[in-house]
Amino acid sequence: MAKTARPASEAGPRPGHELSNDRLLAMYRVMAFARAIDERCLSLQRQGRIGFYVPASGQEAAQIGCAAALTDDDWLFPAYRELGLALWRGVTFRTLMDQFLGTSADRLKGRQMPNHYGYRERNLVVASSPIGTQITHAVGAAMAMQRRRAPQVSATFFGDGATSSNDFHAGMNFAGVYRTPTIFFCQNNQWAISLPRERQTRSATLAQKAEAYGFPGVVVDGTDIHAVFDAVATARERAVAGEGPTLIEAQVYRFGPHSTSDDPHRYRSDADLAEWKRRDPILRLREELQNSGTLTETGESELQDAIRREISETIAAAEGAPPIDPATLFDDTFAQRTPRLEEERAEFERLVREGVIRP
Amino acid sequence: MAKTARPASEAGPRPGHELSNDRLLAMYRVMAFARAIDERCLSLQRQGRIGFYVPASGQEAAQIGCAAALTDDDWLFPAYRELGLALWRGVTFRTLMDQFLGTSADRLKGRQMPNHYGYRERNLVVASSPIGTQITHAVGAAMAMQRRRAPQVSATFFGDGATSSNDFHAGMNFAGVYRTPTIFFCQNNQWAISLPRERQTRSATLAQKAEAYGFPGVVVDGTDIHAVFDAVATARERAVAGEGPTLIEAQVYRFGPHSTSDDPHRYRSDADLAEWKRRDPILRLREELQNSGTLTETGESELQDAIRREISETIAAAEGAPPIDPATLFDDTFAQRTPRLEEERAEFERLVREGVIRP
Amino acid sequence: MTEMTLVQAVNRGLFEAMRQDPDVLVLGEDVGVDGGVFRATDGLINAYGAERVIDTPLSETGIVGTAIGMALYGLKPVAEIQFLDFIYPAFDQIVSELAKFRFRSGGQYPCHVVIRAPYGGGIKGGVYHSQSTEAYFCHTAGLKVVIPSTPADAKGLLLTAIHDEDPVMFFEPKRIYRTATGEVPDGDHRVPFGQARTVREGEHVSIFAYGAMVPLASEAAAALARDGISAEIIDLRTLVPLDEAAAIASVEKTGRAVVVHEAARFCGFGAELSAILAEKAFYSLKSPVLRVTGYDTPFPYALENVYLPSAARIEAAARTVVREG
Amino acid sequence: MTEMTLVQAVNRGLFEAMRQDPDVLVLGEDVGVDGGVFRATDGLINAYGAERVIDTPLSETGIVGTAIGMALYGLKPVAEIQFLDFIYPAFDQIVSELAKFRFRSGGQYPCHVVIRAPYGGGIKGGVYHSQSTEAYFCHTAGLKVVIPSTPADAKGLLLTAIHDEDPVMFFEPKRIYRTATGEVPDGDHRVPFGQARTVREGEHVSIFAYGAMVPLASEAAAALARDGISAEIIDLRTLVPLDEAAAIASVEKTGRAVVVHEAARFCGFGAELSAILAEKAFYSLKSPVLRVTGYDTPFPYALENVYLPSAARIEAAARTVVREG
Ligand SMILES: Cc1ncc(C[n+]2csc(CCOP(=O)(O)OP(=O)(O)O)c2C)c(N)n1
Ligand SMILES: Cc1ncc(C[n+]2csc(CCOP(=O)(O)OP(=O)(O)O)c2C)c(N)n1
Ligand SMILES: [Mg+2]
Ligand SMILES: [Mg+2]
Repeated sequence: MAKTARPASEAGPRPGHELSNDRLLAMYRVMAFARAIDERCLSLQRQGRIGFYVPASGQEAAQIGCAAALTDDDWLFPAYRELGLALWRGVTFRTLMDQFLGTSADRLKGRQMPNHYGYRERNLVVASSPIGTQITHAVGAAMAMQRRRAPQVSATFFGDGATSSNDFHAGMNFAGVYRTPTIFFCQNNQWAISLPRERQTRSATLAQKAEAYGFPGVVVDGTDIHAVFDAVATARERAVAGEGPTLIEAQVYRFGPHSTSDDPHRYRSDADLAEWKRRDPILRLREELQNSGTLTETGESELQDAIRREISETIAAAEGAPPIDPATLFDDTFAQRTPRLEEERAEFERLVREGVIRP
Repeated sequence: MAKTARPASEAGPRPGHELSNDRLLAMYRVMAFARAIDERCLSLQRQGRIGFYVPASGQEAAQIGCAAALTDDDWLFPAYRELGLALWRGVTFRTLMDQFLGTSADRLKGRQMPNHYGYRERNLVVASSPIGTQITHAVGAAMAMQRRRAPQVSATFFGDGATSSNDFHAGMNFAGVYRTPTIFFCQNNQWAISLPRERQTRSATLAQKAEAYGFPGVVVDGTDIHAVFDAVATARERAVAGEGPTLIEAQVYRFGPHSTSDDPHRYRSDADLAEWKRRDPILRLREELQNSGTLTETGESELQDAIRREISETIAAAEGAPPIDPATLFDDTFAQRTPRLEEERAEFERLVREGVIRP
Repeated sequence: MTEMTLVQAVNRGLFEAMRQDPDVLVLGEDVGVDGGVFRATDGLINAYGAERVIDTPLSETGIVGTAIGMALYGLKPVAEIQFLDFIYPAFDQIVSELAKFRFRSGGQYPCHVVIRAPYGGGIKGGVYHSQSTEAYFCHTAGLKVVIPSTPADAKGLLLTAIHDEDPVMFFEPKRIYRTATGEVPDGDHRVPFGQARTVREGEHVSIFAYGAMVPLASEAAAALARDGISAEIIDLRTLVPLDEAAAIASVEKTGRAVVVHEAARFCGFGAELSAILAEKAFYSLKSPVLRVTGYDTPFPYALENVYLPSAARIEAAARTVVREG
Repeated sequence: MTEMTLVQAVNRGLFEAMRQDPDVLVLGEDVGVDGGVFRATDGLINAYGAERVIDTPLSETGIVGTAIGMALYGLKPVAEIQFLDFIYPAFDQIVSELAKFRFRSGGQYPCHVVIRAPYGGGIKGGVYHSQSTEAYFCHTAGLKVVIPSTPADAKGLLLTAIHDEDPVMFFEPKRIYRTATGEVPDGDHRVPFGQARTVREGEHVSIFAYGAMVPLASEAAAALARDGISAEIIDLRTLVPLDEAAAIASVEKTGRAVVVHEAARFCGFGAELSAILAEKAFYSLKSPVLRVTGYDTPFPYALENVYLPSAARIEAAARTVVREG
């Protein structure tokens, strides 16, 4: 059945896709940073210091392996669980904390829940909550790249659940028809909240869904950063050569809850989790780096210390930012406030003056 | 690529799926009737006697071959181009003419454009215009059949264009997940208005799209009534045996315009049409029946005469039906009129009394 | 009678309906094993099995489309949409199919699907976990639209919805899922559609609300009472069919009206109620009809308390209409 | 100036925009080789090629979703939806994405897509080729909603839409595609948003209309004039942003208002306008605000003339408000 879904790197990476130890160490640093941010933010949420959080633990190799195989000019269309992408693209933790807190320092002006961010200058498009909607956007952007003859690709990120969405179907189909330079990067973390992968769809793999749209789909071990990098680099080469899109299914496991609103014990066993944790992508890469002598015990503990320090300092600084100016609510619905919005803004200001609203 | 899409009847029909000459003759009669209705209705529309028409010419073997392989208890979820199904299920031409005219005799109370009909006692669900929406309905009905342990199947009918719809994706996926007794019958007539099949999607066949949902898809020559019957009978057997859904792609050609609003000369060549007309399903079956001695020259001309007579008489009778009572507009939005609808009905009646509205 | 929260009352209503009629079934994302992300379907799968409590793939198109198919066949599906904000992939099925099946078939195909969805703000849900777009559905002929504000109504209206012959959109104010508590009749409790509930009688101003705005309106009324302003609070409960008679009668008595909802103001439900009053209670109105609503922006995260109507805003509007005429 | 029909004016507007700016492109079903089922895009593909005039697969989700992606990147896509009735597969993209991109990103991502769709009844299109659901879009913060009623406005508003910075829903009254004719300025003609057009000045009653209802309102005004009733006709042209000032000023002058649209009445656009008047022109109103609209049923086939507002119905309503106050 899964004809088109061949393992990406049975025989090691394709020529030119090997990762040097330095490169791997850089990737490892970002992965470790991502993991530490996740852990701290889950506890910030429990303490009520941020309102919500979506952890990405378990998916670091997939995200960072993928991001590293792209150029900074490539446009990324993420969902809400893509911490690794943001960090690899150079978004600082401070910028993210500002978003999580929704203060006046937030580039998104406090408009969205934590984890739903995006930064134009990083070519990281702002995420939304509805599942799958970013997929067609990525295809449209790729059509625009074709029109502009730009040597870029678009990459879109989504989960196993999102393969059931309308936009997956439409986006894959348009990409096939117009042979767009698009990478469909599906992180199959085995769960869509409580629904296990095998009840999301009857197909043996998610990658084989590409068959329906006339382009290749590949399965890759998403805990193996080499395999991910190789698959994405290959897909990117095809895309820029005008050979069209690729669907990549990176098989991973969501280590944490779906979000801080979720209790995974209601629907899944610890046994599965333990099984997958033995393939923790961070442990795998650390072991490799230690074996090659690239990372020493000291190096590792210095790294962890530095990360811990940076996180603590950043949180403290971000928490000091002043709250957002409430009158900004009336901006950005349109480029210019309409008369109606001017009137509502004036109404709001009058209510503040009268003491009715105490923002 | 098109692994799952094997020709349905390379080696003739499967055992038990052979069609007797009597059966074939009965099918031929309905096909000929359908073709004659199409031709007459196109001219009624040109004369302004009906408002609109959607011809099905070229698709008769697909529709009637399929309907004949199902039982009358099976539920059909058609689109707007399924004349053959209605006739095979015993809907009279009179009933259809009443719908085309939207008179007081119309079972649908003049609510819909011509060709958008359905009749509960025939298990032929009422069609709508939005492309693809009936597909998920068929799957839901099949889930209900499973729940009731009913030995029925649902069959849904749609075009090549509809494979791009949201409901195709959702319906196919749910059918795969719940292994519903559903037959997805795609009449690939090569065109979605002006868009040719090969620009609708990049997949080599439409049937191979079933791969994405983990169940079989088959391609069948939709001008060969034996092949269609065999494929559908096989799919039905699988469905009632609990083996789940099948996607059937019947390859046909739309001989006429998309509808009476369409001018196919703007987008397609007569050469293609001529090519396909050599495989006209009605000519193919007539030749076969003549070769086997089942249909004589006289038999054929008597049949055509009878059809012509019936059509003319029915049109005359139907055109005599009184117009619809305008106050019925306020019925069937809900089971009972709400106070708001009572008020609007009263408003309407007042306007009639005052001579403002002359319905 | 049992004391419970609003979400528990929804849960009890579902249990009761499934007990009453084997044709009732529940489907949606995470409604089975997980019991629903708000626990509204908690326990159902253990009681009634996976054939009647169906965890679906992530497709609202599929949820509503298949529910319609089930209903056409004769079952009584109750579909859950996880948040009202995520109903739009099913919008085509709802407005083109569900709402129009009976009409377009000349009455041959009733289509009694109930669609439940938590809606509204006040839970720090930001743009996509807070919206109130009931007006879209109210404007769609063929849909009934129901919004309870108390546990007893939640159960009673839900049971009426499930046994109704028409499609019903059943929107649950998630903000008060756990804060609204009250006595709920056991067993087959039903609250009829089309009858508003007078929460509090009053003389000087009528305040119309539904869902999570009802407790805020009551809070405002209490404050107004301290200054001798007597506000009548009407909980509309069913927006379609609407109890226009109750609305008009109230304004005929008080002469003043304030309409409250969380949704954006422009073309919101409040516009309809205001228009009804401007047409049918015109000669009773002593002052302009005011609307206290969300603003005409998307729903914000950090500033949700600025966006949402508050008791103070309702109170201020009531004072204005009383002062003006 | 050239005399042409409304649909020709749309076509001329598209030609002009594509000539002006290589970033403008058109996409939709049958818009290329076929020139659009109403011929609105006729000839564009010959002039500008298949890369800028894109025939798409049958997926409104895909059309709008990819148009958004193009716009984010910097192009100016003009998407055609073949009939407004078929926009719902794209509704999630429109309300969740298109309308909210700028807001949710804190202004980082403008999203200037124009969505064109023929709308309305009067062509014997039945349930699914006749609907007017502009209210859904008007209620969605972040969308501009534009409806021309003359050829000159069709071209002028379309060019403004294509060069606007915000998403614009551009609804074309297909019933008058070929019957509305008039002089249209050549070249870069633009009509600003947010300015209603006074079709006819009057003293006794204000009639508000848009799209295909404008000629009917004018017909009604002519009949009223014969009886000495002077009606002012306001063509709203852009529903969002709405020229409230013009509406209020007119009613301050006439003291009476009739609002006309084809859409169902309940929670239709007329409710908003009526509510605005009930709030902001309250003291000027001499009689109730009446709405002349489609009924609260799905759109019918055989009975479309019963369903649709007629000049006679508008006239009757105007006489009522004049008689009453
Ligand atoms: C259209 C829509 N329906 C429902 C939801 C609620 N929801 C949020 S995340 C989620 C599961 C997503 O699963 P998957 O695509 O596998 O991504 P993951 O969260 O596992 O990364 C659901 C159902 C939503 N956000 N959007
Ligand atoms: C959702 C939707 N979009 C657009 C249309 C307009 N339309 C009517 S038929 C059609 C083409 C359908 O093609 P196909 O599915 O191949 O069926 P066929 O007409 O060829 O039988 C289109 C685009 C529609 N009815 N519904
Ligand atoms: Mg997942
Ligand atoms: Mg076709």
